[in-house]
Amino acid sequence: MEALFYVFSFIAIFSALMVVTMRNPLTSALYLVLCFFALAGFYVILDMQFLAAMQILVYAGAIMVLVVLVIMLLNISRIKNIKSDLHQKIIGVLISLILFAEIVLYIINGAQKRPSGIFTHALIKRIGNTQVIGEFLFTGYILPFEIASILLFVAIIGAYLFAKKKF
Amino acid sequence: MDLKILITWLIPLFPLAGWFLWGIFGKYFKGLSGYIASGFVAASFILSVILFFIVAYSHGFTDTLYPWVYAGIFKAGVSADIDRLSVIMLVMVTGISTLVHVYSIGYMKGDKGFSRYFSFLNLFVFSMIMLVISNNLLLLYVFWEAVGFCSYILIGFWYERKSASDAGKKAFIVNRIGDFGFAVGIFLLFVTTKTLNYETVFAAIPSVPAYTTTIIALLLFAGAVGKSAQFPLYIWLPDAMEGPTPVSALIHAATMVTAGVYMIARFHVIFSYSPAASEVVLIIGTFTAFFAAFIALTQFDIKRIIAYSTISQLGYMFMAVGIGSYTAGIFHLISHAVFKGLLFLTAGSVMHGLSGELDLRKMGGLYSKMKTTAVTFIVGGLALSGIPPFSGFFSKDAVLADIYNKGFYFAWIIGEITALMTAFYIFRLIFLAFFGEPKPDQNKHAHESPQIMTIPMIILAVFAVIIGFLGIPPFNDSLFYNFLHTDFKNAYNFAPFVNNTPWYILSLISVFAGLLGIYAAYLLYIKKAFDPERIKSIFKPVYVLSYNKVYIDEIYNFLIVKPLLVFFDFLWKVIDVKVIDGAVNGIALAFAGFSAKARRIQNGMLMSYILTLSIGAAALLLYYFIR
Amino acid sequence: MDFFIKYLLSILIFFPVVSIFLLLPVNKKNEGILRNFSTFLSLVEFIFSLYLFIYFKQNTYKFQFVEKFNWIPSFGASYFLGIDGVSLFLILLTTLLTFISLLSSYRYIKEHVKEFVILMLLLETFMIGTFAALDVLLFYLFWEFMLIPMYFIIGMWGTGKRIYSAVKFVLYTLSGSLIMLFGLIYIFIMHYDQTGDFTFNILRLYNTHISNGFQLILFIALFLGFAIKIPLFPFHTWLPDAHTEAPTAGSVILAGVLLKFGVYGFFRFAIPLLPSAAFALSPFVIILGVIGILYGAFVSIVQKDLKRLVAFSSVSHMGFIMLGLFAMSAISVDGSILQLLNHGITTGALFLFVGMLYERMHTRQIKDFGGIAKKAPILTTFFMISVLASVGLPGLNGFIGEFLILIGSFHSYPVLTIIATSGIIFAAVYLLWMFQRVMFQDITNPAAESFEDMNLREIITILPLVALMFLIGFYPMPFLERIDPTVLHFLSMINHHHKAVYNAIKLKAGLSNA
Amino acid sequence: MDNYLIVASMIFCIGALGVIIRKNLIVIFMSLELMFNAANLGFVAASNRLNLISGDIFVIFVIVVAAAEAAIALGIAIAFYREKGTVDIDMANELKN
Repeated sequence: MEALFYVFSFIAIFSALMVVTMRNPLTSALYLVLCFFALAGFYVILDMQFLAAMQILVYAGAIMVLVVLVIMLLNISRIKNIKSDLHQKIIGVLISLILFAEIVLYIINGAQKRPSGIFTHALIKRIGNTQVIGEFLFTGYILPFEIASILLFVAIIGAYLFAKKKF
Repeated sequence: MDLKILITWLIPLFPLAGWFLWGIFGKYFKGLSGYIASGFVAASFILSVILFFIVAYSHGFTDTLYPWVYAGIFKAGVSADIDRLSVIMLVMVTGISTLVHVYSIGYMKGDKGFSRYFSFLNLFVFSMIMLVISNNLLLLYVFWEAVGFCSYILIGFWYERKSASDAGKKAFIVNRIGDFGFAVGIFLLFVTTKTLNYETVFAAIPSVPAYTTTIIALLLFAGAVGKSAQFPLYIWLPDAMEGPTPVSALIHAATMVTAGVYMIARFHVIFSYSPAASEVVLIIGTFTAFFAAFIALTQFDIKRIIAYSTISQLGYMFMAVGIGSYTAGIFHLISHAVFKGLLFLTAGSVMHGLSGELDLRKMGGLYSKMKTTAVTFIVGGLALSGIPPFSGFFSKDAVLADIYNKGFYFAWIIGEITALMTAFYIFRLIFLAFFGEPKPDQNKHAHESPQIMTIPMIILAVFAVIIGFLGIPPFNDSLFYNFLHTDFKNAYNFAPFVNNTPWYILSLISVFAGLLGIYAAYLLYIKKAFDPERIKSIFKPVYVLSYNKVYIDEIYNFLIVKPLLVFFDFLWKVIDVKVIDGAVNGIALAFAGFSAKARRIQNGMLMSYILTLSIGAAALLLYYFIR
Repeated sequence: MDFFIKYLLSILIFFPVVSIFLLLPVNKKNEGILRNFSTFLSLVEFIFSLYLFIYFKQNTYKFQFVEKFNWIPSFGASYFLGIDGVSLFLILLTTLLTFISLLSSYRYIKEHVKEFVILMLLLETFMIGTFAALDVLLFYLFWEFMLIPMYFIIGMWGTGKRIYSAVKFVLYTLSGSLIMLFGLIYIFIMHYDQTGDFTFNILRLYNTHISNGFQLILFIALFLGFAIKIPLFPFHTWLPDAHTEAPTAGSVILAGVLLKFGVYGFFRFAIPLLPSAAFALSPFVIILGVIGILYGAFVSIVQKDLKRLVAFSSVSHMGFIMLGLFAMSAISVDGSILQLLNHGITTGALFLFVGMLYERMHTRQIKDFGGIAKKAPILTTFFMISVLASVGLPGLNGFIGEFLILIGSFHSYPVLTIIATSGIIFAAVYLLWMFQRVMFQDITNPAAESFEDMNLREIITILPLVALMFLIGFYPMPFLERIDPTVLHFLSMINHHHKAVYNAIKLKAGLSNA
Repeated sequence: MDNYLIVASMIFCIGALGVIIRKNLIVIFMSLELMFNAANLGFVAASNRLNLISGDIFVIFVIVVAAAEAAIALGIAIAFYREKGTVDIDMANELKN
């Protein structure tokens, strides 16, 4: 398990870096897909197979296809020529490093919290993670769930309106 | 309602009605308005005479028409106080007004403001009547200012002329300066006595501390100085001659300007309980009498000469009331009203004949052209010079004799010198205008005025002769004295008689002074014994000083008006716009500047927003971390 | 009829709103109908308000025409209306001036007539509401609402730098009133803490006991709100701008009614709520007032713009009113309240005349006028009466108010009163000088040759104001006898409160001799 | 568990870096997705550690929001491209007056 974790971390971080640094957005998109797969791997390690499946289906399957489609739709040669400023790069790296350092320091210094829930690995394994999530989703979180559906609906209309030729 | 009360309120009602009628419907009446207005005032005059006899044979009374201002403990009604003093004033005011109204019909004929003129003249008569009969200080103050307003509007009657409207404005503002003192005096009086009613005020005055009384009296006198054109606020009166001449006769000679004297006589209790204030009245009166006569010596504008003469004669009246001889002051007031009104009307007649000419240097030999005018003018001049048996002799000598016998010798000497100068300047005017060679260019079309103007002049001339006999036997035993003296019984006798020089000795001196003045004028201007130009050059500095009216207007202008205007401009352009508004706008600008800076952050570049966002996140985490 | 009288105040407040709904269906282009109909409706409103005068019981200080309904119980706010002798006349003034300003703008307002009349009627609602409200929250609501129509009236129909002026006016007064709101709410909370009575009812708030130190702070908070509205001397700079750029009707309402709210606020709120502070600070307020009197007069003298001159003269007149109010003697407060009306009448009339001159000559510069008297005798006559009323000529309204103020203040503040009295000299200087340059002398501007005299509509506009000038000048008793009981009650109330606080302090310090 | 969080934070910071330094609208969008996913990873790891299930539920909602966001953002990108002819974010300066 440990080894798998490090493998996935390496893939995830590497592909994330590639997403950010590649000039061609299409390449970035493909690395992003790779990154999503790595994350899905993490979820599997963490006993959340359902989430892993969702990750791949929704992200890698739906969203990334959409992105790639859009990139194709646009004129790729002109998009490639968009350059970043040097000072912005320096500031960006600096800020990110500071942010990272802070978060890490925060994580390390943060007090360890005792497990408070009842859903241990064993329990989840026994019931099955899909069922657990499903039960919660359709009982306690029914209202957010419904709202999420409205959100999606709104997003569809919004996307349609934006993509229309004339407002 | 009692008959006498009805009469009392009818007297002011007539002119008030006249004001409304001519003011609103003037254009429907056309020339008729003059006759009806005169009729109204004549009705007032007749009622005044009736009231005079009622009071003379019974006693005075007070009556309240309606409560006017009641607020807290402050109470003032529209109420009248009829006593001998007020009926005498009433008869004088309405009488002269009637004559001036009649005269004006001729004088103002054809003027496009004919009915406007009579409207305001009626308003003036109304205000003056109310001023005379009011029985509290608030009402007095109201009509005190109201007559000032009428004076303002009538001086500026020919408003197209800048000089006329300037003069009107000047009169109003200078009067206001005096009224400022008057108002403060009323405040102080109210605060000390808690009332403004004459009777209660007078009852309270003896128990008021002397210095308070003095302050009150001086403040009230400030009002009189403004209204009665005494030094240093006399400057408006000469300019007021821009108005129509009958207005000068009525307002600026006979009635309004004497309101100050009347006021002091009315408040004799206050003034007599404050010898210091009375002394100030005497000093101002004496100085003004001399000063104005001095200026009058060298002027060439006939109306201005008479105006300065009025100031000078008012000085005499203030001398009289300043030494506590209230009856003498009022007597001189009445006789002066008659002969000075006469002089103005005749001067107006001269102007009328010469189509508005006022300059003495362009006149001469008018006697042959306008005999009535000349004769009546000479009667007025003799009365002014104090030659017996004309009225001025009796009244002025009553004043001067009292001054001498009460021991104010210096004032008496000044008074006699002034009498000499008075005789000189008025006869200089007479000789230059009516005698000597006619000036060819001007006198061609000189003509006598119509009868409607000459008849009032003749009536006034007759009165100028006979009214003096009320002062027989001269001095403190005359008819007039005995009639009026009862009103002043409450006065405190602060200046007792110290001499008992008989009247004829003092009168002889005055008459001599008057004759000397006339003779000097005769020598200079008829006999031409001396060349006036030579005398001019001998006394050059004095002459220049007198000719330029001692530069008082210029001094005021330079010392007060100009600096104040500069200061006000500074106040507006620097203090208001820059400092105060600047502070307000400065605060606003500070906010605007801050938000302009703040807006730089919002430069519309999404990248910088994101950058800021991340910096914020980093900082937030850092904060949690170091906390 | 009973119903009408009982709910008269509400009817007065909401009648203009109803009028707006009556006006809404009228087509925008039918300007004639809009103008006539709105003027007619405001006249009806004025006639309604006369019933207040008729049914007002004059020998009592108690609030009359009281209406009280729950409004927001959770805030302790109620719809609580009522008038006393002071607000009676202010409401009458409001309805009269609204009618007059609608009548006066037939010629001035050429565009957006519908919007204009609607805003004016809306403004009327808010103004009457402010005067009638006896609930602090209701009062504040109306108070702030007033700014909105006024902002648009200045901003839309003004001249020159109208947007600047409108924004300045709104921001200035708004910032003041926010501080004031803070003070009022603080008093409300203190009252709740003390009595447990959760109410915005001003009559009950009067009973709040506030320590002297707090009173000072709260008084300054309220002072800022009201003093800016008046405007008192250093806070006056919005006024000339707003007045100068506003259309005639706006100026009339601004000078005639809006400025009154500051004084009314002091009378109704600041002084009775915080009597000790009012007593302690009255010398300072009076000094500011007296500075305002002279300062306004001085600055008026050198003004070149007619409207600006009248605006600065307002500063001067409002100084008199503050002097009288804070001298706190029965005579002077009577005078102050009367002078409030006088100022509304007189300055309103002056602005109307300036508007008429502007309509004819399209300039407000004094130097462009001259010799108008020859062409327009009627206008000259009425203008002169108004000018003289403003000068304070006896026999007209301004004199009675000023005289009462000065004679009442003299006892407590002799020196300041004397200084204030000298203001009457300068009033004569600036107004008469202006009048001379505008109306008298010879015609210099060729445009004046075709100057038309007042027409019938304008005469009707002016006539009520001139009639009131004479009425108050010659017979002020109908006004004074209604104001007087209210003022006496006001004074006894603040003296009582002041003494109560004072005694409490003495008691604490062990100085009580009882 | 810390390791997961550190990896998550690392991905998050890389995403942030991408958002800051890149000017291509599409890449920025993808970087945002990276940040979303980093957060998801954090949720799942924490939920796993604390024996809770709410974190996992949240991930589902985040995915939903991400999907909605993707639809809108790409719509904006297309509209923007149509307007400006590019997807350079520096061209999006209409907010500047």
